[in-house]
Amino acid sequence: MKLVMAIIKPFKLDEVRESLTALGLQGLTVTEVKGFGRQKGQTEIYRGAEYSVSFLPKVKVEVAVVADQVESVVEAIQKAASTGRIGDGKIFVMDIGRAVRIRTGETDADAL
Amino acid sequence: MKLVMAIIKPFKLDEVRESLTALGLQGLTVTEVKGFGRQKGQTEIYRGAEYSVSFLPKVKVEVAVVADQVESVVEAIQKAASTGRIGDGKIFVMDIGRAVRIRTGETDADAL
Amino acid sequence: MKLVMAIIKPFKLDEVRESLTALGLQGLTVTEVKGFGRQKGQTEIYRGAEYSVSFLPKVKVEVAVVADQVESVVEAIQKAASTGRIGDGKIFVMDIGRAVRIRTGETDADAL
Amino acid sequence: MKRYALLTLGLGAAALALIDPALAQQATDAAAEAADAAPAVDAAVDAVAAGVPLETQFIFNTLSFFIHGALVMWMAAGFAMLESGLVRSKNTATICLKNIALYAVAGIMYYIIGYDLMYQGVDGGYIGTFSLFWSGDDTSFLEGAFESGSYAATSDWYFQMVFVATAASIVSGTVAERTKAWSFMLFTVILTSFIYPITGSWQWGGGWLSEMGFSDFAGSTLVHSVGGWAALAGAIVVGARKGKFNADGSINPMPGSNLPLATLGTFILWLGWFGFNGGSQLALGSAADAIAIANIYANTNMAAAGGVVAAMIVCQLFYGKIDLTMALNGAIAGLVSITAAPDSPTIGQAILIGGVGGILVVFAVPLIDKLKIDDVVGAISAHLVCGIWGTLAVSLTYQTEYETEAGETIARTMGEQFAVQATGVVSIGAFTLIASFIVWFVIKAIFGVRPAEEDEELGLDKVELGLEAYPEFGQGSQRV
Amino acid sequence: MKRYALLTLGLGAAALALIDPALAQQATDAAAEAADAAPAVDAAVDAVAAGVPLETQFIFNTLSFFIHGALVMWMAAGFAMLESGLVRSKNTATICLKNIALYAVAGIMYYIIGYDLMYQGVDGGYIGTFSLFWSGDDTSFLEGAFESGSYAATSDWYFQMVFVATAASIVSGTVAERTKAWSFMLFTVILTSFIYPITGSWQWGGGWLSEMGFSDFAGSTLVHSVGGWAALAGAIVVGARKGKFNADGSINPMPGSNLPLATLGTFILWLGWFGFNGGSQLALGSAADAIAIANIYANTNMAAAGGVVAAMIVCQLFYGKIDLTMALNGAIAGLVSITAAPDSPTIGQAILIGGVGGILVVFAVPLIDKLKIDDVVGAISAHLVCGIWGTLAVSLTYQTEYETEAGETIARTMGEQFAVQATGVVSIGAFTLIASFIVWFVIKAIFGVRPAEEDEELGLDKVELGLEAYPEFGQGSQRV
Amino acid sequence: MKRYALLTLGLGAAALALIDPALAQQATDAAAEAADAAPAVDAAVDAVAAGVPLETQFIFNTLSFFIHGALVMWMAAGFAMLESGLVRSKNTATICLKNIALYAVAGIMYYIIGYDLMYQGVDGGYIGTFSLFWSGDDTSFLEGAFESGSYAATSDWYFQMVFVATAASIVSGTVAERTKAWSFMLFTVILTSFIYPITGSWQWGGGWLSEMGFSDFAGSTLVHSVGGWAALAGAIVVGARKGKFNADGSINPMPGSNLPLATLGTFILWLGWFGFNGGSQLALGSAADAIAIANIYANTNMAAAGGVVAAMIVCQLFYGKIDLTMALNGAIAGLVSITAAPDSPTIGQAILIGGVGGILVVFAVPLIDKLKIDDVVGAISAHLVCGIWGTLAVSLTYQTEYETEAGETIARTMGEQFAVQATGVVSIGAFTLIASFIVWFVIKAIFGVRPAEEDEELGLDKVELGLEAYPEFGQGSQRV
Ligand SMILES: Nc1ncnc2c1ncn2[C@@H]1O[C@H](COP(=O)(O)OP(=O)(O)O)[C@@H](O)[C@H]1O
Ligand SMILES: Nc1ncnc2c1ncn2[C@@H]1O[C@H](COP(=O)(O)OP(=O)(O)O)[C@@H](O)[C@H]1O
Ligand SMILES: Nc1ncnc2c1ncn2[C@@H]1O[C@H](COP(=O)(O)OP(=O)(O)O)[C@@H](O)[C@H]1O
Repeated sequence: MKLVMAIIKPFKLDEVRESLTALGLQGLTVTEVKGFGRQKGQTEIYRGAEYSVSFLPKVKVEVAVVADQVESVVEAIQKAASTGRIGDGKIFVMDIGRAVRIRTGETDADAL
Repeated sequence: MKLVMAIIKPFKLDEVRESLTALGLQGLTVTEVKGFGRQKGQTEIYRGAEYSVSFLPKVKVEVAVVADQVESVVEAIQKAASTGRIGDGKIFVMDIGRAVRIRTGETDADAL
Repeated sequence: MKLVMAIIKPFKLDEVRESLTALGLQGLTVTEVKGFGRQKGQTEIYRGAEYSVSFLPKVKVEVAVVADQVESVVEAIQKAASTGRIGDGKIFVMDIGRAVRIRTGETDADAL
Repeated sequence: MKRYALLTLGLGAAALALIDPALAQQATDAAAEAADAAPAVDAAVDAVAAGVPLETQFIFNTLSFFIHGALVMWMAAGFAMLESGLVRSKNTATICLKNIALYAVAGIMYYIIGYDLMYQGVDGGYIGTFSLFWSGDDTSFLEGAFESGSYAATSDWYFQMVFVATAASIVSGTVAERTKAWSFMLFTVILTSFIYPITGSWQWGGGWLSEMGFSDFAGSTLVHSVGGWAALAGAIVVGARKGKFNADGSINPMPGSNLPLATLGTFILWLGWFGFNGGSQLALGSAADAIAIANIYANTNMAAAGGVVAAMIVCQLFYGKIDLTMALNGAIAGLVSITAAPDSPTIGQAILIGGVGGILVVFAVPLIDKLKIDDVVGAISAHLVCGIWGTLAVSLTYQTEYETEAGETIARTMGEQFAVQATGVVSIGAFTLIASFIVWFVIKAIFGVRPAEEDEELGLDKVELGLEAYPEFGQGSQRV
Repeated sequence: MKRYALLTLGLGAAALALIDPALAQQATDAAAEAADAAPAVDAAVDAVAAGVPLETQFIFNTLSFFIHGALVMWMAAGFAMLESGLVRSKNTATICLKNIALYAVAGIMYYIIGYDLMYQGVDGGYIGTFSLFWSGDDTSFLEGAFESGSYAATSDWYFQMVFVATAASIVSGTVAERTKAWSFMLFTVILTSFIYPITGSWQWGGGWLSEMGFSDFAGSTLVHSVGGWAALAGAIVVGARKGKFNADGSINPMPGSNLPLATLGTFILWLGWFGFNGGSQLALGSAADAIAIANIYANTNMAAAGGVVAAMIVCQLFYGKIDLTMALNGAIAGLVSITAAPDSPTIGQAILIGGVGGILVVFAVPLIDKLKIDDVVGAISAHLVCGIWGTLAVSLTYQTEYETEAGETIARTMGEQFAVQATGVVSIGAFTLIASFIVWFVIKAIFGVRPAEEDEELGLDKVELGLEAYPEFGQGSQRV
Repeated sequence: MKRYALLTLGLGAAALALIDPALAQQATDAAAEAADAAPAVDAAVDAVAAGVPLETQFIFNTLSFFIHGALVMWMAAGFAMLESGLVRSKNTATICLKNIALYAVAGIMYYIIGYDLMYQGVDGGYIGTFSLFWSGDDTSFLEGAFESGSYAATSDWYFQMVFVATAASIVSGTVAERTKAWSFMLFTVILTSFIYPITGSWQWGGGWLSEMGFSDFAGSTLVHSVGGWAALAGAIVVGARKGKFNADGSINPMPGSNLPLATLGTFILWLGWFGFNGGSQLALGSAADAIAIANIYANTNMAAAGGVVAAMIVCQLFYGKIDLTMALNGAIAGLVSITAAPDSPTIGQAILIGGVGGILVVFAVPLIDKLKIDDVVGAISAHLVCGIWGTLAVSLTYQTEYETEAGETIARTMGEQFAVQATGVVSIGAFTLIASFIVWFVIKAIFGVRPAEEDEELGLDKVELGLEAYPEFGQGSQRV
């Protein structure tokens, strides 16, 4: 199994979720994060003093999938999350050694 | 070493923590997340308009353990976090290549 | 590629970020977390009742790097985040099987 | 009656004259001087007999204006908090800004042009005088020439000025979260300089509606419906918030981000409304005024209470849960409903009038949603719908009088009054709606009314103000 | 004294009669007419001599009621904010709803039944008249028949009505976070229709306690303790919040989620309390009243100040830190403590009375925790404990008078007054506690008072209202 | 004039004497008694003729003090909310505590020592009487001996007491987020016991400045600048917040954590300011007073409106965005600017005076930043800078009078008035700044003023109060 972790723009979350459920995935977990990257925050003025915002709000989507779905999942996320503008984010894929569904104790592919 | 990552119901956090400390674990890290899964949020009515809540509040617990503790840790979490009702969450186990305690620079098992 | 995940004290974030950009890294992702560990929260009194705070605010920094940078990145984080006092946090290193830049579709090292 | 005393004195002097002419002359002089003094004594005693000396009346009347006016000013804070609580957090700072700015602008425009347009020389007509920079004149009062009912000129101006801000506040809530700040301010300028004063002149300025026998004590129509119509026009011209209505016609609720603030705002409005309705008695110089204001306070309160309870019960029955935001809207609905006649109903009637308002608002909110009109805070439902209801309901508890050709003064029947009330509702509604449409369209054509789609997504706070309302509490969670 | 003038005039007429009977007749007629006019002149002059014409008095008295009543209404917002700030965020919207709803319901019930039960025909007894739908009658005033101390009927009703809401607000804070909304509303109905009016009739209605010489100026006992006893019964019957008390007997604090709101609520209460205590002078028609109210404002303020400072110092000494929530409770404690006699102490005494209240509250809060009574906002400590203290402390600065068999009027000694005050505290306490227990039990038996355990875990906002107070600020962090 | 009637009566009696000595004696006695009664009748009629009976005046004056004083008390809540909204969330509870505590302490110290130091026996000098525990005396009024302008002693005390708290509130905002709570309280004690009362005595106590012809109606200088100078001294002695100024001289903004609260605070201050300026008329017993207060309300409002609009426009022009916090500061700036002479300008002038204040504050905030003075809420810019502007601007609309050696009373020229105003600004500024510096230094030397660096990092709420203002909303995000 693999954990696909994607950092995306917050307003793309709904599209990403829909594209994943379209693939038949049943679950995912979302975290609110802040990202630092090539995309620079605007220079803002607060009470007459300029400052640049270095961290921008992003959303992290984590979804565990069986290995042979990885390809299509990554593709789906990339398509759904892309705006073509800087700051669209990243997808990382990692190994999961084991998965358990807490409710039933089912493991691995059955747990997802 | 392994990273055990569990997505659980928020109100189970205390029980999970206690079951882990009972195993002698000294640390863990908790993140507030939102989960999408088989458990569906209720249909709510806000100002006369129906809508369904798709994301539910969950808590992510991450705990790094030496490989031979994984079994008992997963079991302990599963037991403590289970209510038997849908939405209890998942446990994923991943590999950690290296661990460092920032304060001392100790590494791997000593770092935990 | 590797994912370096560091749990640090919140007020060290700026120093850590600076030390990483000094190494030439272009991006990282930050999450607000709560940590449980050897560092005990103070015993507080709220409305005349004592209680101990078991979870302390921490920040999780995740940065994906090519494998041969891991060494220097871990070192940089450890140096920047250290206060020498208990609760400074941990660094974990994990494998990333694949990385994609959403905007361009570039993969792996190019995606970072 | 003092005159008799003087008469007697004169007679005494006459008696003296029979005895000693010289003495008599002195006595007569004294009596003459006493007679000179008589008018003042007279007036004084008259005043005391009439209960309240004229200058005391003047102070009471003025006091009522400034204290009640301050309470109405406080409603601006109420709208600000209610709206802050009901928008999403990414637009909270902007709505705060709009609310404080509109209150400021409304006052300035009303000073520059609005007041005279509304109150000077309307004479049964359709508009007052176009003259710049209002100024009051209290010289006669400073010289001691009081009449019953007089008050400091500025106290009245102040009281009327805070009312115009209320109308503008209503608009800001409806078009929140998607309207450019400066475009909104521009609309506020026109609303408070022209639209509100013109319709206001028809009734409170002594224009044609007031001659016709229309009755709107504190402004269910003149303030609340006017605000509501202007808001409706705005909502239509500006369009719905991105994402509010799904392609399939279903509604995507966007929950308010801070309900305790919305609750606070409602309580502030409730308190301020005592000033709004109580002060509209326009006098406190007699027991009758004091009694009227006491009744107004009680009725205002109980109509709001009726609105809350009715809205809660209807919510429970129809939706199975009690929506706090509906209960809050119920309070406002009750208040708006009683505003057209807070002095005439009994307490029981006031509860019912407010209660009907509370029911109306619970059904109006989803109805307006269904019309694909996006009213962020429910202002159209609470202020327009209940403003209409309250204005029509006047006919149930109060009928104006008119003079027949024979010179008799007789009261209208309920039906006649209803017809007059309806005339007021329709005429003011039509004028305000059309005028507002035109103004919104012109602003849209020239300056635009909406930020770019991505800017709306980001939130107006970031885009127009360059800051966040709650920068430390995380962002983005509203999207999940 | 005017009578002497008329007498002299009569004498003058008599003198005339000696000279010319006809003239004398005229003069006598005039004198008679003058005599007819005399009562009016007399009354007028008496009034002026007594300082304030009767109608002016009427306006002042009425004004005091409606302005001060509005300030007390504002306390409802204060309780709403204080409680919103001190509950956990998952129950915040519910507590907002309860607060606005209880204010509405209290007014309606007091109109339907409470007021007459409290004020009509108590005559030294234990209860007033059971009659539906209060209505006031101002006809005599509209006809100009004023007496010293008269005021618009509704103004008094309005003022008393806002008081009853205060008692209900106290209960909502104690039983927050775990009581079903409709069950709580039901208790409020009974409290405001029966319990509060009955005990109120004993003193303010002119019942047996007032005859006995009990003194409770603005309601340390009649309002605050009554609320506190009802809250205590509720806390016991409803039980503690899940998780508040650990199995080992230790306490698990559940910090309030929004302390600036709690602070705001306290400030609102502080402001409103000027109305609560000041208006309880029940008149503003004479200099003596104005002086009394001025003293009341100052003492009320300084008692609160004493409460804050004392609570802060005790916190620092005993806990090493200054707990903001205790300082806020200290302010309320000071206010409750002074409420039974805000007019009689000097400013220095007021600071001390309030200061003792501030100390009491700091110790009462953990004590009540130790009794395993879960009082979410500390209302029992602030309103009940300090209500008792304030009522007893009356005996230090004020003693009522009584008539001896010999017909002499003499003041009670401090000891006698203390005994009477204690009687009032105990009798009202016993009645309220028992009645409240019964009512809570019956509600529990028939409808239940608590949501299911998992629902309580989820938070009442989700379960009973179907929404969140702060939907965008994340959830769940309160659990870590 | 009544005297003539009595004279006539006497003459009538004289006539009688010619006829029957016995009757005459009776008549004379009656006349004498009538004459005894005369002063009362006289006074009464004088009073009625003068418009407002003396006791009615007394009530009005007292009412104005206690109602307006309550509004000023409410400003304490405004400062608390404004500051709560503009600090970072980790210091929010502490600023709440400071605000409620300083209000309490200010009142207590003003009672113990401040009032007499400010108002007793200044006689053109530099300081009043050092005597402990103020107490008022209303005996003569209770005996019915009123004069024009009299009021209950405590009502005045109450009104002055709430003013001193305002000055202290200003300081808390500037030195927020980094000053130990108890050290701040200590400074407050000295400020309210000595510094404010001493400079206050120079003008309002009838000291040397008032003799010189200085004019500061409601305290642009006496309250706001004094607070501002004390804040400036504090900001310098305490130093900037860690991280506010970068090593390279650039500024690191620390956005306020809760802007709706800051907005609410501003609205509260705006409302309270009607009490601040309106009550400073110090009387409501005549039509002239009522007119003055009405003008004050309107001008106060419009100056604030001018401040908001001016600040918004300047922000838009210079920064391209409309900073909400600047608009809020603009309102305060307008209010402070008009405070020195809210009664004399026309509405148009008031808008301009406030507007200049609004512009000043937008430029002063970054300027003070550039001076490396860390003023968390912009209090120095709003209260000190605009306080100076407002005080100097008095000379444009109002000139005091003085008596020439020849005994003529003539008004100062604008230039002369400006010089006097400048003298007041400088002398009070110098005294307050120096005194404050000394006090802050002494406190720093003895107790320290700052928490340890790591404690500041953690936030004062955790360290000094042991709690969090928003414990459930996550922490740490403010750092990213
Ligand atoms: N090396 C990295 N490790 C972890 N997260 C990263 C890394 N680089 C970028 N990110 C995340 O991806 C987001 C987008 O990256 P950015 O460089 O701004 O634009 P782009 O994705 O278009 O290259 C960042 O805000 C950050 O959250
Ligand atoms: N494939 C997945 N990847 C990541 N997280 C998941 C996945 N499936 C479920 N989750 C997480 O687990 C939670 C519970 O899953 P759900 O399907 O609702 O119930 P259950 O755990 O009983 O099967 C979800 O809310 C989500 O946070
Ligand atoms: N086994 C673990 N797994 C995951 N996170 C851990 C683990 N142990 C500690 N942490 C995280 O590291 C933080 C610091 O750990 P702690 O034991 O307090 O001090 P130190 O880092 O100095 O050993 C904790 O608050 C927690 O967030």
